[in-house]
Amino acid sequence: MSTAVNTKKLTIVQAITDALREMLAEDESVLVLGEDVGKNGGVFRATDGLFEQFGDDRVIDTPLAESGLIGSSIGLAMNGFKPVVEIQFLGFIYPGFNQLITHATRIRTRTQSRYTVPLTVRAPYGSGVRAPEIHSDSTEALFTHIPGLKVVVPSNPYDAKGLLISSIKDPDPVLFLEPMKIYRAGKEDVPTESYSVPLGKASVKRTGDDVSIFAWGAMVRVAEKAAEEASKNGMHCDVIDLRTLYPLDKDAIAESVQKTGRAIIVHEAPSTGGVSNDVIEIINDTSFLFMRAPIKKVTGYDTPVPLFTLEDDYAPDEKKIYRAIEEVTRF
Amino acid sequence: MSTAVNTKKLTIVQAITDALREMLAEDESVLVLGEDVGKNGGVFRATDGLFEQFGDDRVIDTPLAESGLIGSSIGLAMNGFKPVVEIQFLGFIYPGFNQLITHATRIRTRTQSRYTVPLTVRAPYGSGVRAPEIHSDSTEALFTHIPGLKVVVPSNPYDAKGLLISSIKDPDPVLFLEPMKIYRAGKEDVPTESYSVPLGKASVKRTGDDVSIFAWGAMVRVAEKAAEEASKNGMHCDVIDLRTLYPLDKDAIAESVQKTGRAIIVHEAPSTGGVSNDVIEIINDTSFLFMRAPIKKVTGYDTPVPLFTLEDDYAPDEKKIYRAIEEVTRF
Amino acid sequence: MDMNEKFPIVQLITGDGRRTGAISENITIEKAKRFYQHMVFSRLFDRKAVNLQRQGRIGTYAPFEGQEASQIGSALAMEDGDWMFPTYRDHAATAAFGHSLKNIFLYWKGCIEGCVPPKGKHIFPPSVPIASQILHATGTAWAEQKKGTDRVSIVYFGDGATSEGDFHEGLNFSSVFNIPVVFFNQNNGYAISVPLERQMKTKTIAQKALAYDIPGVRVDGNDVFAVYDETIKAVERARSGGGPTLIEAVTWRYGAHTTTDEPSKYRDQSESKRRRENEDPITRVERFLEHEGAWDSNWAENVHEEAEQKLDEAVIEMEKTIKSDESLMFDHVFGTDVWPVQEQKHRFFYEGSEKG
Amino acid sequence: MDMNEKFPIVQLITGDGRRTGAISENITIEKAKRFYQHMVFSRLFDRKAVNLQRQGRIGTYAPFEGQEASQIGSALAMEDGDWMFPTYRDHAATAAFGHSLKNIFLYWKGCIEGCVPPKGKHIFPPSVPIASQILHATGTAWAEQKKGTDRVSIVYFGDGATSEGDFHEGLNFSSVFNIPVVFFNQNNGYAISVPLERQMKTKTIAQKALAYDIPGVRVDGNDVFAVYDETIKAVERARSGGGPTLIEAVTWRYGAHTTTDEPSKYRDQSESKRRRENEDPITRVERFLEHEGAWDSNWAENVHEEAEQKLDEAVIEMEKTIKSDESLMFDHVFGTDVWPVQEQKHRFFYEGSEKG
Ligand SMILES: Cc1ncc(C[n+]2csc(CCOP(=O)(O)OP(=O)(O)O)c2C)c(N)n1
Ligand SMILES: Cc1ncc(C[n+]2csc(CCOP(=O)(O)OP(=O)(O)O)c2C)c(N)n1
Ligand SMILES: [Mg+2]
Ligand SMILES: [Mg+2]
Repeated sequence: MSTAVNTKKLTIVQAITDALREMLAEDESVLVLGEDVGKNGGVFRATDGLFEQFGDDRVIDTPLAESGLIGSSIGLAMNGFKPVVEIQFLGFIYPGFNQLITHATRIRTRTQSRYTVPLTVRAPYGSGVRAPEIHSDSTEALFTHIPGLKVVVPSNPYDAKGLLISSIKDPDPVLFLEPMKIYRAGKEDVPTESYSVPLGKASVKRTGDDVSIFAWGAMVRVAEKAAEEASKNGMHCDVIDLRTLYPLDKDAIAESVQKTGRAIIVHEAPSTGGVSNDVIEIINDTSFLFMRAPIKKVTGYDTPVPLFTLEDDYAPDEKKIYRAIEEVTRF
Repeated sequence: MSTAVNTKKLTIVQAITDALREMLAEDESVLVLGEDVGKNGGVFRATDGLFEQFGDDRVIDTPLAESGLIGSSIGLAMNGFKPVVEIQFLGFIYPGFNQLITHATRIRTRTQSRYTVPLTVRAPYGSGVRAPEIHSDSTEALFTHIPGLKVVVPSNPYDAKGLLISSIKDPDPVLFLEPMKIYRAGKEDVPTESYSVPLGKASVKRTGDDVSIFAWGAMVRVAEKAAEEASKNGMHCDVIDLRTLYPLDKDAIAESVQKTGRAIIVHEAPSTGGVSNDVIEIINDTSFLFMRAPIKKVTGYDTPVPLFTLEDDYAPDEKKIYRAIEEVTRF
Repeated sequence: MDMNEKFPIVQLITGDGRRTGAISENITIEKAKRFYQHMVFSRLFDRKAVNLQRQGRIGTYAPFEGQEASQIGSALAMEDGDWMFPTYRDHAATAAFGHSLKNIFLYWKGCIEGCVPPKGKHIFPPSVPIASQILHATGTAWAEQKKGTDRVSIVYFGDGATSEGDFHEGLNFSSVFNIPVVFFNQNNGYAISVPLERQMKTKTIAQKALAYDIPGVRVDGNDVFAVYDETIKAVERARSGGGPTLIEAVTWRYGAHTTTDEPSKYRDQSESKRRRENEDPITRVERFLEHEGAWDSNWAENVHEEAEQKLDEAVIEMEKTIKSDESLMFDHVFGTDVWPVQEQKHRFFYEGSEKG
Repeated sequence: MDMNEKFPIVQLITGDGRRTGAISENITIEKAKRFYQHMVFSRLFDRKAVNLQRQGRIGTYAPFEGQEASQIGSALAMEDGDWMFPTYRDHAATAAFGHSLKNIFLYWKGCIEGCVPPKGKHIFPPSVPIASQILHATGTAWAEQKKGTDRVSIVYFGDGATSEGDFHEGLNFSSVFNIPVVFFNQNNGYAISVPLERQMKTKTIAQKALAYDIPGVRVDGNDVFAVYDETIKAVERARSGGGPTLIEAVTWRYGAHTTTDEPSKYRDQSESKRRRENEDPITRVERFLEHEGAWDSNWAENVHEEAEQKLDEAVIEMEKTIKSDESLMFDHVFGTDVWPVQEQKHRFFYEGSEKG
């Protein structure tokens, strides 16, 4: 995958900047818009240096209004541009929810593809950085239920760049969620040139015959650690990074559980209505006769994400996942 | 239940008006707010006559702004009132989504119950009345995933009145969804006085040992008809009206599937991320060893609700449900 | 500050068809005839649609009778290549701008094909969530600005729409970026049953332009000349880099909000009668042509006949479609293959009983 | 219309502490001392918080240094029973209005208990989604109006907040229903890095009141007398049935947006230096007292000492809480038992390894 290509060591957030820079350079129709994405380079520095390189015409600070931001970007997208919108935190996307659900995602159907909306909305999400209230939402499930929208979440720098490039090139709206907890969790080799990681394809991070663990974003690493620990005790896990939450990689899910007969899904969002339940549905549909134990979920609770002294209690951790591994194997 | 009480024959929408009238009369703190709820009596006449009876102070036409409507009602609710807000169609609630998800449902937690939001938001939903675009959304699943919010859907006049009274009396925000397709589908005996139907409790509409069918709103009647047909061919179904979508009646679900070993869930919303998947989760959790066949879903598609010439193709119907009954029994 | 004074209602022709004395190069016989033709056509269209609804041949419909001058005067100020964002009540505007009549009818018949404008015409389907289209007009016009063309957007919205956040955000965005868009408000005094006084405290909508430091103008929305004149000015300003304008066209709908609405529930319909007698946009042009000695009743009859014929043809075309093809529901959700949609489509078509 | 002329900046005391000549009964030594005391306290609070953050004893913090006059002048115009809706930057206002210092610190320490105001004080926790609190202030004040009391709401928000739809919807609602609310805008020139010119085309925020036909006023936000005076007027108007007012307090934050922000990325910090020298709200009152012959440096020292002591006590109180009790996460989601939450709580506490 990276044999003959030049690479550099980047964090996730740097890989995102890299993808944006690449796309801005490669395609004149790409625009970056958002609050503080210009001179400031984004509150997480995801757009750092882009304003200086591409100017105010391409990297655009907008007024503080998410409906205005998404709504006017829909107009830009319908008229030849590929806007990449930054929402400062996922918890601030809700004022723009109407524009997403009634317009961005329906315009292709409504106009029978006469107009399309190649719009990418980027948003940091999740807890774990001691952020203030409402800054730590993991509400991906609100978006996977919206017809016409793809939802993508990288868990490492390589995927972050490749998936973001795919998202920007995608002819339809994509919500690109960035796990802020691991924005700077470590550097990895990332090809310097443009490449894409396909949407809709999961990635197998670790293999084992006993249990399938499905996760995304910041939870992938946590799941891997739990799996590592479990393997020491003879419980061997597949760890699968779903990467795209709509559409889910049905084949990868089925293949894994048909091998293991046991599944655990890990996410930070509240349990009820979580994307975990879409995975359960797929397992029910494809692999009913293979299952040897009830599927387990390790998720956030049906409560608002707490303020940060409790955020680690709220989020799944190695111990909780380990315990689920024990439970499903002992069933 | 209705032995010694006076009753009158009411449609669902009349039962709703009745509940509102009752609550306005009984409790001075109850207010009705919305677009066209005053003189006009609501676009579906759900508030008919209330303006005349209770006046502009209690039955309030507001400017056309859902965020303003929900947001200011939050303020009213925090300061002693019990606002009952009408959103004209569920598809128009999205501009107020931010107020619902970041405030109405979090204020109790945020203020550790110092302030509470006893707010009821009513909205007609679903297809089947040849309404224009965006008027036919069934996006209940977007709301069941919001911590702090209850979601209620009646399927008949008796429940409509009793559940709405419970919702208004509930100390927390409730989204009360009204299946507009059956707003006037027939009259039933409804007690003239005030009574309540508890939130969180399903209702068994029909019993059978072979298959459990779960539905709500306008789909209950459709499921019952399919079950009737199936029973003629020896396939006997429980039909369970879930009535409250958050929190679901776990015990009723478990009890039924532990008897039948087979389940079908019916809803109008898109398949992926639908409330159906929460039911599947509960079955997985409670009844894994009882299940004899994969659970089947009969739902809308992962597409925007089509304009009305196709709305009957989109929605579940008797045939589709019948076919699912055959499939699960033949598995 | 008296806003009624600051934003006087611009009128070129009085209710009984006389020149007010205001000077404009647009008050010509030729233009009057063109306006008349379009307005008559629109009114007949509207009545046809209401009838079709009554007969169950289309679904719920939102009539615009009384608002023809606002829509025709503004639509004719636009040029090919410009963008138009209508509401559900703006078919006079979209038809005048070149929309397919068949498709407008199909839309109300519940067929998604009706949303598609003729090739090359940038006409967006009616935006149902109130005010949300204001941002799309802002965005498409911003795109034109970025491309360096002189194309502009016009967006229609009602008095009720001014209460939504999107109205505010759209006007603010466009003012900040100096975007070439014309915000065309039809103040018909009601949002369904809610009268203007319950919608806003201000007496004018035009004054809301002051909150964005953009030009605001109030125009007699039943005077097609005045509407045309002011829209031309706003369009020219936008084309030449002068940014957005808010136009308030003060008008009235004679009939119901939609065919499911009963206006007598909330207003005295005698006001509609009075207005029809004194301020009707079509009668006004008729009288104007009379005063100018240019009225030709044969010509007028012809106008009506041609309109009826065109409408009948469109209805015949529309009725060839009984319902949309079911595949349309699935085929335009994504531009790429996405398995849940593909599988669902497959099940719908190939697994017998799914298909009704 | 020149809005700078129409909405001149009201000033009672100049930057160097001299009377402008404007007449007000509120320019008294007694008031000056009270203002001074609160502003000094606030500034020390703010600096303490920034230090605590640097030492990792609290989380991200949003400093307000430079904005003390706006917050103190307005907060002291309110009375017990009134409602206050702050942003994350308004702790001078909430503290002056009677909030618990310990709780303000706890909030920033990531403890939900910090959101709870003292009994009987209607102080809402900082609203994080920008502008959304404007509607809550509207609603609570509407409730007071309905109850027939003379209580009012005051809501704080920044220049950036004026771009959100909720700003518009809140001002419109309150104007239509004549709701007793004071919309208190602190225009500090920036929304994080975005300067006012990118936020709006207008030169003033006060003029946005014209879109709602309500009074709008611009005040020197570093002149505590002027802020107090104008807020009193707005509050009185609201109490006596005169409806809402929009106040624009023109001010400046000296420091970063929050402790994670680096202002040199987007602005020249020498402007902050200049303003601190010429327009500081605290120095201004100091100079005023000097000019009036009422400056007492012992007293001032005392003010500082008392403030430090109170702050130290609050910090000690705050630090008794290491983290919130885990049950707080579950116990206030609903007022009734709801099984998913109950079960999850049970699992968390009683099934060993769930609890970290
Ligand atoms: C967001 C949203 N809320 C509510 C509605 C329901 N609705 C449809 S038309 C209408 C009134 C619109 O009034 P106005 O803007 O004055 O336009 P008019 O109908 O008078 O042309 C309402 C409330 C809607 N379509 N969208
Ligand atoms: C809806 C929403 N969008 C974005 C943010 C992120 N954010 C926090 S503060 C801020 C700037 C606010 O500026 P302003 O209103 O001027 O207030 P100030 O911080 O200057 O006091 C932004 C964009 C948010 N909190 N809420
Ligand atoms: Mg109107
Ligand atoms: Mg600011």
